[in-house]
Amino acid sequence: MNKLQTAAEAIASIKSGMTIGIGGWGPRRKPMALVRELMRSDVTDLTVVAYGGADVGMLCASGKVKKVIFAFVSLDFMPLEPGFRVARQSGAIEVLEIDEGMMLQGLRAASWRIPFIPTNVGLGTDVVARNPELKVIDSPYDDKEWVAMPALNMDVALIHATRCDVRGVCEIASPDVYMDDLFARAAKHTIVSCDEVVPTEHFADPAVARSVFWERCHTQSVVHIPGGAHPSSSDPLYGFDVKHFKAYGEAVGAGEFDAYVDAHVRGKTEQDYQAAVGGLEAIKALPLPAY
Amino acid sequence: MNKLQTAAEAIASIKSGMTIGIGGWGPRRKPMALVRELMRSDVTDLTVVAYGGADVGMLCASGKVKKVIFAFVSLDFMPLEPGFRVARQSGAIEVLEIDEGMMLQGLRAASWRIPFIPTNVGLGTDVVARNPELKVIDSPYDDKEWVAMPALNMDVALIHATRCDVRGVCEIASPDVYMDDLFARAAKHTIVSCDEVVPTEHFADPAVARSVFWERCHTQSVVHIPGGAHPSSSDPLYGFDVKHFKAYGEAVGAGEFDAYVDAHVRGKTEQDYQAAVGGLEAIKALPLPAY
Amino acid sequence: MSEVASSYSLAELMVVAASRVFDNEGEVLATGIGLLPRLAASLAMSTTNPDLMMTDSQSFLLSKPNPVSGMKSHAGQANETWLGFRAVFDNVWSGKRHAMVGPSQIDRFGQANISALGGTYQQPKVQLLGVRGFPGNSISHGNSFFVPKHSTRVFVEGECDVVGSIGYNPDRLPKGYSLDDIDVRTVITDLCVMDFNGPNHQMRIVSLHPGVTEQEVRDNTGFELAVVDNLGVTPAPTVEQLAIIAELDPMNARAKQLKDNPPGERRG
Amino acid sequence: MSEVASSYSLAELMVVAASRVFDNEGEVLATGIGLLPRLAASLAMSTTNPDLMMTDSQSFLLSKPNPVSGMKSHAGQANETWLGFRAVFDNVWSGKRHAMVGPSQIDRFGQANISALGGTYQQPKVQLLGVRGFPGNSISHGNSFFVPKHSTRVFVEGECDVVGSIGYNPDRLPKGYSLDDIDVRTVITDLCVMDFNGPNHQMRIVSLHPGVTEQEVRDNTGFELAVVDNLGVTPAPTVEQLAIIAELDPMNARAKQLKDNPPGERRG
Repeated sequence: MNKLQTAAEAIASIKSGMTIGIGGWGPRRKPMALVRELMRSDVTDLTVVAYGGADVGMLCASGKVKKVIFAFVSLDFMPLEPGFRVARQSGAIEVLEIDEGMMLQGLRAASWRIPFIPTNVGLGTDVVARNPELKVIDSPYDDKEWVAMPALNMDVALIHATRCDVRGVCEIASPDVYMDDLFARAAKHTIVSCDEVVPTEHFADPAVARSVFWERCHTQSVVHIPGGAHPSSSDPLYGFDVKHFKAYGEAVGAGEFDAYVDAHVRGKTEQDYQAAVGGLEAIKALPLPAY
Repeated sequence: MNKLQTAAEAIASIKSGMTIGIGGWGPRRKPMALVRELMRSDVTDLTVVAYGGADVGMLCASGKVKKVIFAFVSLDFMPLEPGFRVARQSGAIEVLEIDEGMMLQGLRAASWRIPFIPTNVGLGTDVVARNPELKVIDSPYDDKEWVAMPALNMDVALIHATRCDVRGVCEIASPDVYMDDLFARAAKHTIVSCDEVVPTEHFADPAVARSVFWERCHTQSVVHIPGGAHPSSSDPLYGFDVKHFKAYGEAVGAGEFDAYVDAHVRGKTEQDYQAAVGGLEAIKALPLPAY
Repeated sequence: MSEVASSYSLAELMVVAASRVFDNEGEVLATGIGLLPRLAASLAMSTTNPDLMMTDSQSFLLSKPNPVSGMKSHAGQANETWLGFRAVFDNVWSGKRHAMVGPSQIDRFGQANISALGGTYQQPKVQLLGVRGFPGNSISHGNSFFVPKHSTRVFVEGECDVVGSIGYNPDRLPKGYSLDDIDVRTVITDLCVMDFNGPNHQMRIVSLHPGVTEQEVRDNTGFELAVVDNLGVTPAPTVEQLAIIAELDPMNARAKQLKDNPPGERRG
Repeated sequence: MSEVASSYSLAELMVVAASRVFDNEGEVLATGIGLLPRLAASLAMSTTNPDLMMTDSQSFLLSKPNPVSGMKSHAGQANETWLGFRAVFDNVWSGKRHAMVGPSQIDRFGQANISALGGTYQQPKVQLLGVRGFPGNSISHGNSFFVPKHSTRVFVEGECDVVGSIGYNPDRLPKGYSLDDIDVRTVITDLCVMDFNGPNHQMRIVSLHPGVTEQEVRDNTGFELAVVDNLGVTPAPTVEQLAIIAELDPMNARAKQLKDNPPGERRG
């Protein structure tokens, strides 16, 4: 089965009102080219589940989002994500704000097709107090109360991988897969963008096969976009683009997100985008951050 | 902190009536030298949690076991584990018989300090019907019933690793860690036998550090026993000993387990044991199975 | 289409019949427990359904099935994805799997047993393996059965001594489930092919192996069976299928799986 | 014991005071969020508690802490165990961790906020990060706070605008819990060291930094504080501690963390 598609073909599977999950973490390994394609579409009213960065911020700022399920939206070196911040402060979006680990359990529950996983995380905090959709239950085995963290089921997941074959085998060569495998398993339909398309034989090396974290049956669409995580990172191939994130932040801060979109997204191809940010070679030259 | 101990020192932490978990799977990477040390002790009334092989069989046959929590006890190429079979057929042991995946969730629940994980596994089968200690609950999010698979909390876990440092950093070089990390996390006290003790610098290579599946804080005791998994395998160092397993099976079948124990365990050191099975070089020469 | 083989063993007939359960499965993990079921899954992946997924019976999914005999080492195999034992359960619970297993007992509900026989639950007469993954498989994904010796010992009159997998038993149906949520597929035996598409999910004869009579099947089954309209004969392997089977089993281990390796055509 | 340093910055005093929270922790993951807390954890691991565990802020536990400044690459660091973000939660829930974080608000119950300020929950005046891992950290393991600017904006009069971490608030105590199950440890600010060991877990001044008065602390705190018996001065760093700090922070990034990098001794 050949699952190779263009970004536009792949994103056409996303309909208004759907729940979408986005892999990566903050400014790291986000499927930003897919996000840009989604910004170009006429889809609205999305519920977005993510360890959020500019993916969430830009979708919010573009008016695509009805609700965000999040523990944070942050670019780390820029702690406050500009697009998300503006959307929240305008009261434009609903939220389900949960702990990072609760999100992990919600993804696991969805991937295992179970309704919830009990946790004490959230008890005593506004996570439970402000979100009546999170139920608190008794356990048949003790006398405590537990939050029943619900499955974060989703219609579509967007993920950026290092390398894929056309059948949907996906290698995450980065030191951390984050929760991407769980997004892939939790979604009915998973779209993976990747920096490189490789022949199946690439995975025969056991060390490479160990960096494949979900079976190909959980990947429905493969989109080949070298540099497609930009401005986020795709470790080990390139780091995130601090300058670009800052420019995006300044645009939003000045009320000029629309100008950013006009310059980078609206009516532009991914090639236009990459040309505007210095070209693929410039992206590949972005250094990996060291902490 | 130097956690290096002899097998006898390590096993002294196990008391009668405790619940112990044993890592590995069937005939693979079982901490058999630690099991032999436990057979030499005067400990009784153990509850044993394992993906069982000869570890469970020999402890049952030695009268150490009150209850077995299991999905199977098998040596794969010898589907029926002899010691366990005799114990079950004599009615000598209590059981909690669960699905392999339920055991996984029970280990996860224990490692996460939560009371249970819901699952539909076991519904409609004798796993639920014959084990009233497994509670069936309602979900606050749907109208189905769910088995609340309880946490498999344990006092002590026994694990066999490929390589450790004296601080308890443990490398599993085998292609599968099985559930060993979960046993280590689920137990209050974890004893790890290993084929090799290495300096901490051994783990600096990221590829090696990725084969370390739990933090050293979850390892309390490190026991250096080259060949210590015999007669089970320690992939990639050596395969399991088909001939030895068969001889053990024949001894049990002939009602002569006591003779096996006299020849290999009782009053014997691990050096005696290894000499009796052909020496460490013979163990290291056991081929890895290919399927 | 390749031409029908003129001569083939019963084991080969059963493998080909068993391989058909995977034809229209799409991209699922095909797990055959035992040499013949594994050969069946391998045949399907090599012919009718290249989208199938299979493991090395250890830790990796393979893009090309390993031979079922003559393997000296796993080095050089066509790994494609790490799938250690814990990851298999992620797959099971996703439903993207079809397992073919060989239970010791199967009852009229399609419930199965590999746990223990006779005696009491506390003290069985014969301890077998334990329930293993049967409960999870049976409630999560499609399951087929492979029975090398069709007899009333396997197809028992009452319920299984230990019910390890959920079937079409209304008395055991969990709250919130209907019988249609259960997915027991096909049964391949040395006599016939059956499924559970009779009235009210009754077990049903779908085809008889060459030379086998309906009565012979009934005599060796502990409960009533439905029969498909226009009951036919299980299709013989093609020359091409036999060639691929021989490639997948170069040491002819399949010849040792059934007692005396009977021919596929038992007539005359 | 090394001799006391004659000159040191306030940042260095705070780092040394903060490092003490890890002294008797045994083998736990020490997580300092922000440069000075991370430096504090690194100092403890390099001196009083070599059993501590620390990460590279990415994917690995290290057997030796990385420098907090001047890192050009993670190549060659002293990895010891993979600890990707998901594995951190395994650690958190095991309780084998002590985190030191810098909340935007802390209230008299030790509840903390990094989520949002002002307005309503639906429309906050200032959106911050979100609760991140605060709920899980606070109910799972010991937590300390690091506050670079002690003020009534941080130590708020009422409850936090968004309560992100559980504290000693009887009205929010979950069923089956007692206040003693909560473990908020030490608060390090630019004025003093505090804990929650006052009557009924009241926040309590433990030591004042050199030149700081008790009244100054009270004036900058939105609620009543208890005071330890025999209130003393926060111990100054030793020469050895300063040397190790300098080694762990070769680019002197610590000098840029507090406005104008004030000296540790504010007397005179």
